[in-house]
Order: sequence, then structure tokens, then C-alpha cells
Amino acid sequence: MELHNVLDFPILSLSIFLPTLGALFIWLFVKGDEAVRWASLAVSVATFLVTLPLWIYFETGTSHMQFEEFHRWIPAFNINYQLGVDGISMPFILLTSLLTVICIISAWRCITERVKEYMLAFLVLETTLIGVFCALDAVLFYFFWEAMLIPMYLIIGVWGGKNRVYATIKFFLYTLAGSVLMLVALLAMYFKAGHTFSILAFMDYPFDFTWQFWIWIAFFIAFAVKVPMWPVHTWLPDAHTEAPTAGSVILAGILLKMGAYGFLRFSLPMLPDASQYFVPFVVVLSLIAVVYISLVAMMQKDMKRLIAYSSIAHMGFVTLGTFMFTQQAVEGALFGMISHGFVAAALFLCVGVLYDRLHTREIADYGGVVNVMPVFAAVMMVFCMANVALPGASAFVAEIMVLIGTFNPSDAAQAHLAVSAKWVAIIAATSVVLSACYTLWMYKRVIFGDLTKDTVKGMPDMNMREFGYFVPLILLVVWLGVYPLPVLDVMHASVAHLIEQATTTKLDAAAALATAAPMQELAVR
Amino acid sequence: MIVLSDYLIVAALLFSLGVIGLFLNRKNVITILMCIELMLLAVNLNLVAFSHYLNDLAGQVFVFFVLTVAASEVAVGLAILVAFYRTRRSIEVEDINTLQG
Amino acid sequence: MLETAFFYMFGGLAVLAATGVVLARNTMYSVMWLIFCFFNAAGLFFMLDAEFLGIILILIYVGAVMVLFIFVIMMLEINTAVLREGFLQYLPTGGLVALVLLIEFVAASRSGAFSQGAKATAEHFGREVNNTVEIGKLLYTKYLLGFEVAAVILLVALVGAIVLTLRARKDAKYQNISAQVRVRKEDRVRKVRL
Amino acid sequence: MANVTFPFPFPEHLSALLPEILVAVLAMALLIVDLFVPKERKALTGYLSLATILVAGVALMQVADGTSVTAFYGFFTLDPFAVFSKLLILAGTAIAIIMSLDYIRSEENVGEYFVLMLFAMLGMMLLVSANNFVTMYLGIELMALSIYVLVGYQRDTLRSNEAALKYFILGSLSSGMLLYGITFFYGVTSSLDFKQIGEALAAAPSSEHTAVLLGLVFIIAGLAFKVSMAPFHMWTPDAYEGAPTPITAFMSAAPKVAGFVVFVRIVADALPALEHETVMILSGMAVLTMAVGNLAAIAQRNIKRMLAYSTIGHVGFVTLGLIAGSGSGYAGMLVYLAIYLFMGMGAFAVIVLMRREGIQGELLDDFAGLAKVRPGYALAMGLLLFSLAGIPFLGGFWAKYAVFIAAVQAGHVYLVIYALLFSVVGAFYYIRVVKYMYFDEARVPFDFSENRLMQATVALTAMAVVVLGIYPDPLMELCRQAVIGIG
Amino acid sequence: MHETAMTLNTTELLVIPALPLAASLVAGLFGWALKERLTHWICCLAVIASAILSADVFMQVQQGASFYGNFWTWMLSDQFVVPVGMMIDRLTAIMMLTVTIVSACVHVYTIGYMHGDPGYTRFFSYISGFTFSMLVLVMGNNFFTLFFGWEAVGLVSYLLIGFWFKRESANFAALKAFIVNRVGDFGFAVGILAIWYYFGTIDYREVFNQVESFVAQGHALHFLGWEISAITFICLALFIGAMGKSGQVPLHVWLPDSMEGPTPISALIHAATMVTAGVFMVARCSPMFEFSETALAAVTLVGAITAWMCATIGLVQNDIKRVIAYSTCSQLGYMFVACGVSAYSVGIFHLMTHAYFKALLFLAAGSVIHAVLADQDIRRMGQLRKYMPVTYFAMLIAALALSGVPPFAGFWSKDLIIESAKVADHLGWVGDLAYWAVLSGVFMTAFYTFRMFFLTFHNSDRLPEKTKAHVHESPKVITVPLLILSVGAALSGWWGVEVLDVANPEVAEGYFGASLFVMESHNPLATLVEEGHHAFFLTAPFWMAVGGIALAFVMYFRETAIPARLVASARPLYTFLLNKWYWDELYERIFMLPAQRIGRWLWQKGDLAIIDQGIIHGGFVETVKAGAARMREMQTGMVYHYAFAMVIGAFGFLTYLLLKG
Repeated sequence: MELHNVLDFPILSLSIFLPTLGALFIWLFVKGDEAVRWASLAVSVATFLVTLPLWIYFETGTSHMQFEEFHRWIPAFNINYQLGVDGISMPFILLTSLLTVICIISAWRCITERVKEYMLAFLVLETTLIGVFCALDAVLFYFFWEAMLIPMYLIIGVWGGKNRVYATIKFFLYTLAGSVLMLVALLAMYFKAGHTFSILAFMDYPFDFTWQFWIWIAFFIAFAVKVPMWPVHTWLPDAHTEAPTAGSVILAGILLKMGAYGFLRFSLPMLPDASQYFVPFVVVLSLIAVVYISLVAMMQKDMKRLIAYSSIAHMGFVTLGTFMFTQQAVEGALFGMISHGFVAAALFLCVGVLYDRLHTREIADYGGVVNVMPVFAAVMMVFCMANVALPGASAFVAEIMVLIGTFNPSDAAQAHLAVSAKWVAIIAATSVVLSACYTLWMYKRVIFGDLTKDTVKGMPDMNMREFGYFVPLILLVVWLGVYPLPVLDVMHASVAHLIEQATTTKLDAAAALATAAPMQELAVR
Repeated sequence: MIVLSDYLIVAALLFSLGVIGLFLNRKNVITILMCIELMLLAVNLNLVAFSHYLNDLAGQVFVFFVLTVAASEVAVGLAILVAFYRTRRSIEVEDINTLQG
Repeated sequence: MLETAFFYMFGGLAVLAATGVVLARNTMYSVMWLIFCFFNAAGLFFMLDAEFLGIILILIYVGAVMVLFIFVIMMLEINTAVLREGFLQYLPTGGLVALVLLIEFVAASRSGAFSQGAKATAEHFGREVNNTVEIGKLLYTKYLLGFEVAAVILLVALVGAIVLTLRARKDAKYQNISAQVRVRKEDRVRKVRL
Repeated sequence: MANVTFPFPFPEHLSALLPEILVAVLAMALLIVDLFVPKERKALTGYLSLATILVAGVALMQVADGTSVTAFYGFFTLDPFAVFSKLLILAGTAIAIIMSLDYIRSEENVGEYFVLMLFAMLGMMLLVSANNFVTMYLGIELMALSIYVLVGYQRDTLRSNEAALKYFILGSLSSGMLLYGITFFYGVTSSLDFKQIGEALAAAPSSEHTAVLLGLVFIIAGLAFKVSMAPFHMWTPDAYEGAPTPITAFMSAAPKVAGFVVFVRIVADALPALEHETVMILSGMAVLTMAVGNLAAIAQRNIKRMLAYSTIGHVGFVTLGLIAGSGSGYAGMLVYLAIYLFMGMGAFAVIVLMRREGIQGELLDDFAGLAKVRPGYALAMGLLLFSLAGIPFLGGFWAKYAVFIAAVQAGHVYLVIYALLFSVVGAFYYIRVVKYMYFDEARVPFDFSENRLMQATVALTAMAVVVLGIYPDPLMELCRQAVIGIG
Repeated sequence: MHETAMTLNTTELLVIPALPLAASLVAGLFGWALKERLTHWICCLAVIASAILSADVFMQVQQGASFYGNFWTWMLSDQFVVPVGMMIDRLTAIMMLTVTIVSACVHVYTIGYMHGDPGYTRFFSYISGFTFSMLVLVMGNNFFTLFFGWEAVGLVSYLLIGFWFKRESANFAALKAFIVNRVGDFGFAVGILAIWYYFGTIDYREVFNQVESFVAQGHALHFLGWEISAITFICLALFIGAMGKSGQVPLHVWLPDSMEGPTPISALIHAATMVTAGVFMVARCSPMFEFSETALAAVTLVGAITAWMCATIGLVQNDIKRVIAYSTCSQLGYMFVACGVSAYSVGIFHLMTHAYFKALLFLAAGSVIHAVLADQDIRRMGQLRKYMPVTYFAMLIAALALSGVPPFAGFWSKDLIIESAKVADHLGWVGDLAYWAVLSGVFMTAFYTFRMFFLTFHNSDRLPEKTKAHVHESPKVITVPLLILSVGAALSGWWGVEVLDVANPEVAEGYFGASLFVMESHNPLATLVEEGHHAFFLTAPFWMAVGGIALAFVMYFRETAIPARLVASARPLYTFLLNKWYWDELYERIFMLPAQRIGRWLWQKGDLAIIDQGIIHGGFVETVKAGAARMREMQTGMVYHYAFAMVIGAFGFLTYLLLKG
């Protein structure tokens, strides 16, 4: 087996397991809260540095998987430890490693209880997240996908807010319930595709339509819960609201992306015909996410809840773009995920800054914050505007590319839509107005106004540590907003390949296969 | 002419009576133990009948084991019953009710 | 003919006795019915040329097991049972299930699945064999493993029954032999400096 | 019978039984040795019984050569399947004994307790080697009688008595049903040997006969009782709750292994001709079992009882491997049982540790705040619980995976979907315990008995689920090897 | 389009927007360290330099130079390429000039006006940033750079309206401005999407080159049986954007409210530059609008309605800045009418003249407000002429220019608009309506302008005592810009017509050259030339203006009792106008409240009640709970029940098997 790895070094494995190894080290040898904080920071920074070569040595012209690794893991079921990244997954790895660093810094002072456990949970979480994006074996993917639940459950549950138990159990069961069907689908595909779990093999195998249909549904449930799409989104506001700041950051920044990544990695290339068949369905749900959720977001009284709803709406854009099968829309969706990773993360951090001072997330408890925290107000303004997708911010690039792609969808997508996709794009574009409504209304109520509340009067402005983790985020958001090409370049080849896969029917090959060599079918009892 | 199935029917009747006694009985546990004895008796009768009609002694040997085990069971069962009685001061079936739900 | 008569007598009485076991209010009566039932069953065993089993049924069951029952009943002083509510309440459902189950048992018993052995039976009748000897031979050869295990089971029953019921009386003064054996001089002799 | 040599018919074949013989002999010796152990040092008997198990284990490894051997006129089989399951049983028993060392100290007749455990283990060892109904029945009864006594061992405690009584009554009923079923098979096939029965049943269009069906249903019912499949499960929660916790742990693991192994042998050897009916009955039971186990567990406040229901739920999952009826299904069952042995017993070990002066440590509330006071125990328990819930990087995931993939392969996709949905329901009550440990404040002080062996047990089981979760291949390969030749 | 030989210096072009940007960043990031003096020096110098360079560019452009080029690629995905580049032609040049000059004046003015405000450096950062954004808007060579600038100016506008963030009304106005603008941007974005969809490019030149052949292909959109040609769709969508940005009915509601911002802002952003972006965009897209008569008619209609309606509102307003704000809306309406009737050059011309006189008007008003202690109500002013002669003079010039009195700037451009509207026969009734609307608008404009003027500077002295003690002429930093702009307000009209010849019907030969496109079939200027211009004193608009001034003179200078009597006699009409035709109330009823109600309903009912409580809890959790409770109940603890369950189980399976056969 030819492994495509320019570095000849298991860099992906190192990225995946470095956090956990670091966590083990910290668990065993590091004593004292302050030492644990520094050690965790060191580990996360090291991980970030380790992931940087992925960016540097990435070959942009090819859709081939890169930095591949392959080891036999469970030969009994032909499950392999197979890693590799392409332009679709690579940016997420950097996103993860960067956000983890920021999360750890953000938790520096607000987490005072059980610091060690908190840091360990985060580092383990990082392993699972990076693992999801690296895995090229379906079981390995599922393995990381589910393992993520454990640290996340603890992070929300132990360090969360008042109603954390409800939120965390809801989160856990929702996502678990969503993903179990995926497991069934994977098992079925294993037998169908000739006893392999390789994602690449699944992509190549011609499943007939019935198979695609059912597997698509199973995948969809798993991914839709994670994204989350309406109507299986209700876990998210609760989880976000109750999670500690860094938990929300990771949740919004990475976890939500796993669902959409799943669509791109599994549904589209493996099940192109079913994906096309379900385009109207996804489109309708995405539009609901954009319009309905935006309206709901507008009425929220809790800042985190509002941002959570806004995340759902933005992810609606992502799913919409994903299912348009055009270069622009899919790249827009991908870019949107990365952008949202920074913007939503930053907004949650902003709320965290406020929360650390006043210990409330109610919008009504604030007002006139700008008077006492001008720097903070400016920082938050940047991210609010980014959330509104103002040009110059990364979100704009994403949004406009999705809209462009939706306005001009591929024939494969348009063929299944009853109306012209232009109208879909136009409805989606209402987000331009709606996102402004909820974001800026919240901003106005929280930041602007005269100082009337005594509690707000005593709030100190951001300290250097807090300011410090916003700076890279601002720079990234602006950089990606005005010069997104480096990131887009990474995606081009892989997305083009993906589009080709998603728009090429597998049915002919399936029919040919069926006549040539009738497979031993799984008789479903 | 008495045939195999006649014996089996007698055994079936005994077994049924044992089962009925087991779950319709509202008296004390000892009766339940006796119902179990009835069931085992039915089993033994079946085995002996088959053994006879199949001309195969294995059945009878099996009956021997069943009898041995049944005797052991009675011993253990009555011991448990006595221990129960010592703490609960009753062996009414309805009184075995602290563990539930 | 005689065989038929005996069969109906033993069989009928066994069933009657079993009914008695279930229905008798007094537990002691139930025991008596059960003993009677065992006798009749032993009769059926004899008819089936299982003399050895018939005998041990009476010897062990009636002679030992049932005595144990009586012993326990007397010890616990529970021979008169109160008929509690509920019996009639469950009777319709329970009875129906039992009835259908009985019908199924009978149906199973009458199914022709066993007909193959009938020929062998004819040969078996009238042969001069000693049931006890044959069983003995089998038990100590082919079924030796089972026999040994059965012995262990009896041991377990013995130990189990003892540990569950034997209690050291707190007020009784008894010798702790192992303690006595293990005693050292320091335990007994105390040097006292005068 | 002139050709019969006395005392032993085929001495060379005895070697296959060497572990069993050793256990029996040493257990009886222990009964006597125990008389000379002073009352306050009865733990010695426990250590000696651990030694016995060790000896048996070594002997087992000696006699196991990867082939299939029968002994005692074919009444005893020693094949890799039996060897593997015996190892599991030995391990389960050993862990249960370790748990008991402190737990049982306050009782009388401590020595006999350990001996009875050895006898129960002996019964299971026979059971997994059984290839006919005689050995099977005797094995079951040896195991069951010992366990009846062990459940009722706390004779001054009402719930222990009650548990024993219930278990005994229902166990006897199930024995009766099992025997009644066996008689009909005997009547139809004139044999008590699994393989011969299978051949005889295959030779005739057997499924049309009421007698055969009756035998089938009653045999399956009798075995289902032993492994607590619904609707023959109802003794389980009561017996588990009432029994001394180490015995509960013991019961939740070892007898299940033995029960499922003999179940596999019967299904694979005796019932191939009745495959359709068998699958139907087992599917029905599996559906009921998963629902009952996972649903009822939610409503529990007592963690022992909860774990009892959880065991039932897991039994439902294991049954899928049986239903799959293939080598991979049986291997999956072994994988499941092996991993469950660690998860379940580990969890029970933590519960045992929780017991202290005045507090049983069995209520969910008792776990509140454990993570703050004893993070190590909480971590171990958390890992075990997540593993029970089947979340990956922990062994429980592979356990489920192994049986589900076999079931999918056999075409039972709907059953697998059903099982997975109930595994989500099941996850709820596991993570609820984690919630108590991690999210809540401590209400009572924790002062554990510091038994090194126990701590090691907890740590080892927790590590085992992690290691098996990350690298399950050796176990899977072992199980795959073990079922070659079965079915 | 013909090739121009001369190319502008790239560096110079880049420096023009870069200077304000740099100043903005410096002021924003380091204002706290630089303190006030350094900050305003940096910003002012940067913008003045920018203005000088713009003037230089303007000169060169006038001599035929131009520029077209891309600097870097913003977005790239397959066929979709968005470069960042500039296109400098005559349209751009005049816009750059106007923007930078007005901006420079406002910068200087700000030094005095905002003196002592705690947000002083922030303010400079904003207005420099605005200058940058506006320059990007006009200089860009594709729709995305346009959109970038478009949104950026919107952002700065938002920030500046809400500059005094302690004021609830200011915050609300800012929010309103942003959201209403976003409604427009929605249309604009859709327009851009459509452009890319149909043309495959978003570059001005390439798009405009294709328009003719594209129209010939007859693309159309269908929706529910309704058909609309693609070019009309694109133009209308773009125009919605223009409506939002340029405060056209019905998206005008934010503009008067934006007066909550500091007055320099009202001058710079909400009068002179940003709000005219819509007009600029329509003019820039003239090659597209020309091919859709429907779109042109819509532009004309909306412009006319706005021009007339906002004028009526302006009649009765009492806030000095609101009067000017409504006049801005109204004048923007004029510009759109000009564009709608294809007199783009006239529209841009009016844009330019309007920038000078309206900025002047605002700055003068600001000077007044500054003097009277930030009171903006003209009912509490009067006789200020005595205290503030320079301001008075500036205001007079501005008022005359706005009213359209020759020879001041407004006359030249406005007259051309009205005459163009008159001859726009190809638009049918819309043209007629527009003509009458803009004509009557002149009268109203003159009236309300001078009403405001007289009430402020003449009439009776109604100043409160406290204010009176304070009133004084503004400092030099304020008056100098006023004087500079006065020059513009006075002369730019003449300059435009006579020197630049912006109204030349042969656009290609007039000032604008190739930067505008007018179809031969509907070129109002050509018609005008054919029919001959009317002499100054013979045109209707002139007399309308004079009439308006006269009426104002009578009512507010001479017979000052008349207004009250008039109000009393037409109370409902007065209230209606005073409440701005109840647009705000209407929007509140049909958009804000329903949206909130729907949002709350979707949240409470949709998310919480139906999905969470209904499906998740009721459907799953309750089922599971009920199942759990049922299971628990079944575990009665009674041995006979257990036994019965076992028997039933066996019985059930057996019976099933037997019945199944």
C-alpha cells in the first residue's frame, strides 16, 4: 500500500495523541493548579506547533489524502488505523489545535475548582476531535466521534452552570441516539463493500439506490444532530448555555463542524445519488434553520443561548452550501465552518468575559458596559460584525460563496429541487437582515446605553490575558475576511474532487456490478 | 392397552398441577416446595416412561440424578426457608415482599 | 387388562393426590397428599419396570425428604395456613393459562414423535433383567462423572444447609478447639512481679 | 461387565478434568483446613481459595492444547471454547473472592463461604464442558445450589434471606421446566447428547411435532432463566439486590458466561434443525430483555438493583450473538462476556468499597461527590460506567460492536437498530451515576476500607476496559479462535 | 468604451484610500496614547492629503487618464473570482473629489465641534475609516469591492449614529439604520448573485460589455407564474440596495433618525457622501439600467415619491437637523429621478452640488447647535444672525443653493433634473408624475428651508436665557470649513455646467465620457438640447423656488402668526406630516412586533413546547419513563407473579409456535 506522506513521519498520530500523552504526564507528575495550567498550555501549544507542518507541507494541487498513515488495528474485522487528511479536513485540525490553546488560556482564572481534571478533559477532548478529522477508517472515525462524548459530558456537567445536569444529559443522549444509527449503517456497508471499513473504499464502492437511501438516512440522523439541524437542534442551546466558556467555544468551534464534515466525508462522496435525492429535504431544513432559528435567536434573553441559536442559523448556511454540489457553495460551507469556528468561539469568549465579572448571562442584567469596558466593547463589536457577515470579516466570504453557489447550483442539485435554487438563495440571503437583527440588538442591549446598574459599574475592563486570546482571533477573522485565498487554495482540489464524486451517479456501476457478479446480499430480517 | 402417551398424560397432569400450585397458591412457601416436587415427579415419570418404551436405561439413570438433586434442593430450600423464617417470622408467600420495584 | 386397571388406579390416585397437595388448606395435609402421590408414582414406576427407582422414590422421598418437610413444618409451627385474598382474583387468568398449557402438554404427550421406541418395548417386556444391577453398572461406568458430581452436589447441600441454619449461640459455652490448640504460653501465663 | 476396570475407566482422559478435579479436591480440603483457621483470620481461607483458583488456572493452561477432547464416555468436552470460558469463570470467581475478603468478615461460617464459591465455580466449569443434558443439568444444579446458599449468606439480613428464597423457588421452577423439556427431547431422540439429538432432529421433520416444540421452548426457557432473559428474568433484580455484593458481582458475570456457553452449545449442536424456531424465540426474548433491562434500570435508586437490570440489558445484547447463530456471533458473545466481566465486576467492586460503617453505599445518592473526595475511585467507576454504556475508547464499545456486527451479518438489522436504541436508553442511567459522582457535592464523608487487593482490582478492571477499548484485537482474535468448530 | 492612453499612477491611487485607513487605524488603536492633538493632526493631514491627491487624479482624469487594474484576489473558487481592484474614470474621479473635499472639511470642522468629547479620538478614527470605506466604494472595479465599501460605510454610519452610546435614542437609531440598510443590502446581495449567475463575472467592465448581448438572449426568471426579465430583476435588486443606502421610500425611515449622530456625521455621511452611494451605484450601473425600462421606471417612481413625500414631512419638522435630513431624503429622490429618466450625469451633478450645499447646511446647523448648547429645536432659536454672522452667511448660501435659486449650485442641477423629468416621455405616466412631484417639491424645499432659516436666524428671539448667555460665533476651525464649502455651494453648479459640461447630452463627449451610458432612444438631455434650454427666469422651478421663499418670508418673517392659524385649521394634516406619515408606526406594526411575536412563538411553542416538551419529552422521555415505571410496577416482589411471568412466557412462545404451525 502506497502511503502518501511527504513528511515520512507520523505527524497525524503525533497531533492526535500528543494531547493525551501530555494529559497522562500531567495527571501523573504535575501537582498544583498553577503548574497544571502552565503544563496544559505547553501541551496545547506544542500540539498546535505540531499541526503547523500540516499547513506548511500541504500540497494544494491534489485531492489525494496526505500525511497518510496505515497500521492494522483489528484485523479480525479489517479495521485499520488509517489516517490522512485532504483539503477538507486539514483546516479543521489547525482550527482544533488553535482553539484548544485559546480555551486553555481562557479558563486560566475562571476555572478554580478541579483544575487538573478540567485541563485533562480538554486535552483528551482535543485528541478525539483531531482524530475525527484524521480518520480514514470508518470505525476509527466512529471511535473518535463517540469518544468525544465522555470529556464533553464531564466538561459541561462538572464546570457548567445551574441547569447543567439537564443540559449535559440531553446533549449526551441526543448525540448518542443520533450516532447509533450511523454505526448500523457502517456495519451494513462493511459487508456490502466487501469487508472493509476504509472510507476511501466506501467512496469507490457503487452502492445501489436502496442502500444509499437507507444509509443516507442513518448518516443524516447522526450528522444532523451534531450540526445541529432543525428540528434536532434543541440540545444545543441548552448545552451551550450551561457549558463553561471554553466548553461552549469547543462546542461551537469544532463539535458542530463534525456533523457537516460528516456530510462532506461520508454522505456526499459515498452516497451521491441519495444525497441528490435528498437535496430538497436538506434545503428545506437549512432554510428553516436560517429563518426560523434567526427569529428565535432574536427573542433570547440569555446571551449564550442567543449565540447558540445564531450558530444553528449559521450552520444552516453550511448545510445548504454542502448540498448544492458546486465548488463555490461547498468551499463556502467549509470556509463558513472555519470562520464560524473563530467567530462563534470569540463570541462565547466575550460572553465568558462578561460572565466572569457578573456571573450572569442574562442580557437584561447588563447595559452600558461600554462605559466601563471600552476595549471589550470594541472587541465584541468586531465579532458581532463578523457574525453579521460584514465584508472584511471571514463570515462574509463564507456566506457570499454559499449564496453564489446556491444561486447557481449544480445540475445535480437543481434537478431535484421543485423551484429554482435562486429562490432558495434569496430566502437564505434574508440572513443578511436577520443576523443583524439579533446580533446587534443583543449588542445594543448589553454594551450600549447609560450606566444604570450598580453591578455593571464595578466591572473592570479586560486584562492582558483576556485581550491576548482575542487578538489572534481578531487577526484571523480579518485576515480570512480580506485574504482568504490561502485557505481556499487548500480546499480547491479536494472540493473539486468531492463535487465530482457527489455529482457522479453510482447507479450505473451498481447495476453493472449486480449483473456481472451478483453479490451475496444481506437478507434483512 | 396402556401406551406411552398415557403415562405422559399422567405426568403432564402432575406437572400442570405443580405449576398451578406454584403460582396460584397463596399459602405458605412449603406448599410451593411441594409443588416443585410434584413437577420433578412428573419429569421423573416422563423419563421413566420414555426409558421404558425406548428400552434405554439412560432415562432411568437421569431420574436417579434428578432424585438426588431434588433431595439436595429440598435440603437447601428448607434451610433457606428456616433462615427466612427466623428473620421474617413468617413464611407466607405474600410476606416475601421487601425486595421489589 | 390388569395393567390397565393398575395404571388407572395409580395414575388416577396420583393425580388426585396431587390435586390434594395443591388444594389442601392444612400444610400437613398437603404433605400427606404428596406422600400418597409418591406412593402411586412409585407404583407407576414399578409398572414401567423401574423397580430401583420406585424403591428409592419411596425410601428417599417418603422416608427422608417428606420427613424433612414434616420436621420443618412442625418446627416452624405453621401447619395451619390462612387463605389470603387473591386466590380467586387470579384464578380466571391463571386457570385459563394452566388449562391451555395442560392441553398443550397433553398434545405434546400424544404426538406421534415417540412411536419409534414401541418395538423395543415389546422386546423389553418379559426379559429377565435386574433393573438395579443395570442401573448400577451404568452409574459406575458410563455415568460416573454424573455420579461424582451428584456426590458433590449432596456435599454442597449439606454444607449449605448447615451454614444457613446452624448458628453459634451467643450464650452457649463451647470449646473453641482451634483456639485451644493454638494457645501460647503468653496467653495463659502472666508473669506478675511481686 | 467384565471389561470395566476399577477405579477409573480411562485414566488418561482424566487429564482433561484436571482443573475440575483439583478444584473439587482442594475445595473439600479447604473445608477441613478451615476448621483450623482461627475465626478472626478467616480471610486466610479466602486467600487459599484464591490459590486454588490459581492452581486450577495453571492446570487449565496445562491441559488446554487447542484441540477438542472428550472424556468420560463423551460426557465431558474440553475444547478451546470451554477453556476460554473457564478462564473467564476463574477470573470472575477470583475477583468475587477478592471482593469478599473484607465484605464477608462480619459473617459467621466465613470459611464455607469461600468453599461454596469454589463449588459454584466447579459447577460452571462442568457446565461449559457439558455436551449432554446430564452433565449440563448436574453442572447447573451444582452451580445453582451453591449460589442459592451464597445469596442467603447474610442470614440475619432479611433481604438476603428473601433474595435466596425467591431465587431458590424460581430456580427450582426453571429446573423443572428445563427437565420437562429435556424429557421430551429424550423421548423424541432417545438420546441426551447434544450432537446426537441434533442429528436425530435433523433426520426427521421434527419441527412439526408438538413434543419437539414443547421441549424446545422449555429447554430455552430453563436456560434463559439462568442468563436472566425476559420474561424469565424477574428473579434477577431481587436476588441481586439482596445478595451480598460480591455474590451479586459474581452472579452477574460468571454464571452468565457459563449459561451462555452452554446455550451456544445447545443451539449450535442440538438445535440446528430447529434454527428458525430458535431464532424466533430468542429474538422475542432479546427484544423483551433489552426493553425490560434498560427501561427498568432507569427507575432505580439502588445501584445494585440498577446494575441488576443493566445486566439484564446486556444479556439482551449478548443474545444478539446467539441469534446471529454464526461463528462470529459466538465469538462476539465471548468478547462481550469477557469485557462485561471486567466492567460489571469492576463496578461492583467500587460498590463494595463504598460500604462502610452505617452506610450500605448502594444508593445512588451515596455516590454524590465521590469525584471530589476520591478522584481515583470516581475515575475508575466513571470509566467502567462509560464502558458499560458502550462509549468508545472503552471496552464496552467493542463488546457491543462484536455482537452487533455478527447480527448485521446474519441479517438482523432491525434487531440491531432496536438494540442500539435501547443502548442509548441504557446510557442514560450509567451517565446518571457519573453525574452523581462528578457533578454533585458530597453529602457524607467517604472513609473507605483501604484494602490493597480491592484497590488493585478496581484499578485493574478499569485499566482493562481502557486497554481493551484501545486495542481489543488480541481478545477478539482469542475469541475467534475459541469458537472454531462450534456451530 | 474607448481605450485611454494615459494611465494613472497606481501608487497614487493606492495612497488615496490608504492614508485615511492608516489614520483610522492609528487613531483607533493608539488614540489613547496619542491624545487628542496628535490624533486630529494625523487624521486631518491624512484626509487633506488624500483630497489633494484626489484633486490631482481628477485633473489627470479630465485630461483623459484612467486606470483599470486588480491588486489581489479576494475570493477564488472555480469560476468564481473576486479580485480587489480599481477602476478610475470620470465618474469615479468626481466622486473621489467630492468625498475627500467634504471629508477634509468635516475633519477640520470636527476639531472644533467635538472638542472635549470623551470619544474624540474614536470619532476621528471613525470618520477617517469612513473616508477610506467611501473611497473603496467609489474606486472599486467590481461589485464586490463596491459591496465591501457599501457595507463598511454602513458599519461606520452605524457606529457614528450610536456614537453617543449613552443615549438610548441614539443606540436605537443606530440599530435601526443598520437593519434598514441591511434590508437594502439583502436586495443588493441578491443583485450581485444574479449578476454573477448571468454574467459569470462581477467585474464592471466585463459585465457592462456583455449586457447588450445578454439582453438580446432574453433571460427571464419565473416564480409562481410571474415572469420577470433577468436584467430587470438584477437592476431592481440592486436598486433595493440603493434605496436602503440612499434613504428612499420605503427604506427612508432610518435617515432622519440618524440625526442622533454628531452633526459632522450628519454632514459627511448622511448628507454628502454615504447616502449618495445609491445614486452613484445606479449611475455606475447605467449600462445595465438602460436596458430595463421597468427598472428605470421604478427608480423614477421611487425617487419622485421620496422627493415629494419627504418634502411634505420637512414642512413641519421642528428639529433643525431633521428638517435638513428630510430635505436630504427629498434631494436624493431628485437624484434618483434624474437617474430614472436616464439623466445620470445630471443625477451625479446634483449629487456633487448637493454634497457641498448639504454639508454646508449641516455644518452650519452644527455650528448653530454648538452655539445653543446642543438644542436642536428651531422653536427655541431666533435672531441668531446677530450672534453668528459667519454661520448666518454660510447658511444663507446653503439655503439658497438648496432652494434652487440661481446662480447657486442647487439651481443648476435641480433645474436640469426637473426639465429632464419633463421630457421623459418614454416612461409614460411615471415621467409625468415625477415631473409634477419634483416641481412641487421645489416649492416645498424652498419653503421649509427658509422656514428653518428664518426661524433660526430671524423671527423673534426665543432663546432661553441660559442659552443666550452662551451664544457666540463658532471658532475658526468651524467657520473656515464653512467658508470653504460655501464656495463650493455657490460655485459648483456653475462650474459643473459651464466648465465641466456635465449636462452635455452626448455623454461620451461631455465630462463623464464613457463612464456613463445612455441609450439613444431615451436621452432626456438630447431632447432638451433639441427643444432648447429655457432661460433662467422663465423656468417653472425658478418661480417655484422663489414662491417658496416668499411664502416662508411671509409666514416666518413678516406675519409670524399665520403658521399657528394654519396648523389649527388643518390639524389632522399637520399631525400626519409631523408624524412623518406614520412610517415608523407602520413598520413597528407590520415588521417589528410581528417578528418579535413570531420569534417568541417559534421559540416558546416551536422549540420549547413542540420539539422539546412535545416530541423529545412527551414522545421519547415520557415513553421511556412510563416504560420504566411500568417495568418497575411489574416487578411486584411477589414470587407467584414472577413464576406466573415465567409460565406465561413459556406458554406464550409455545402457543405462538403451535399456532404458527
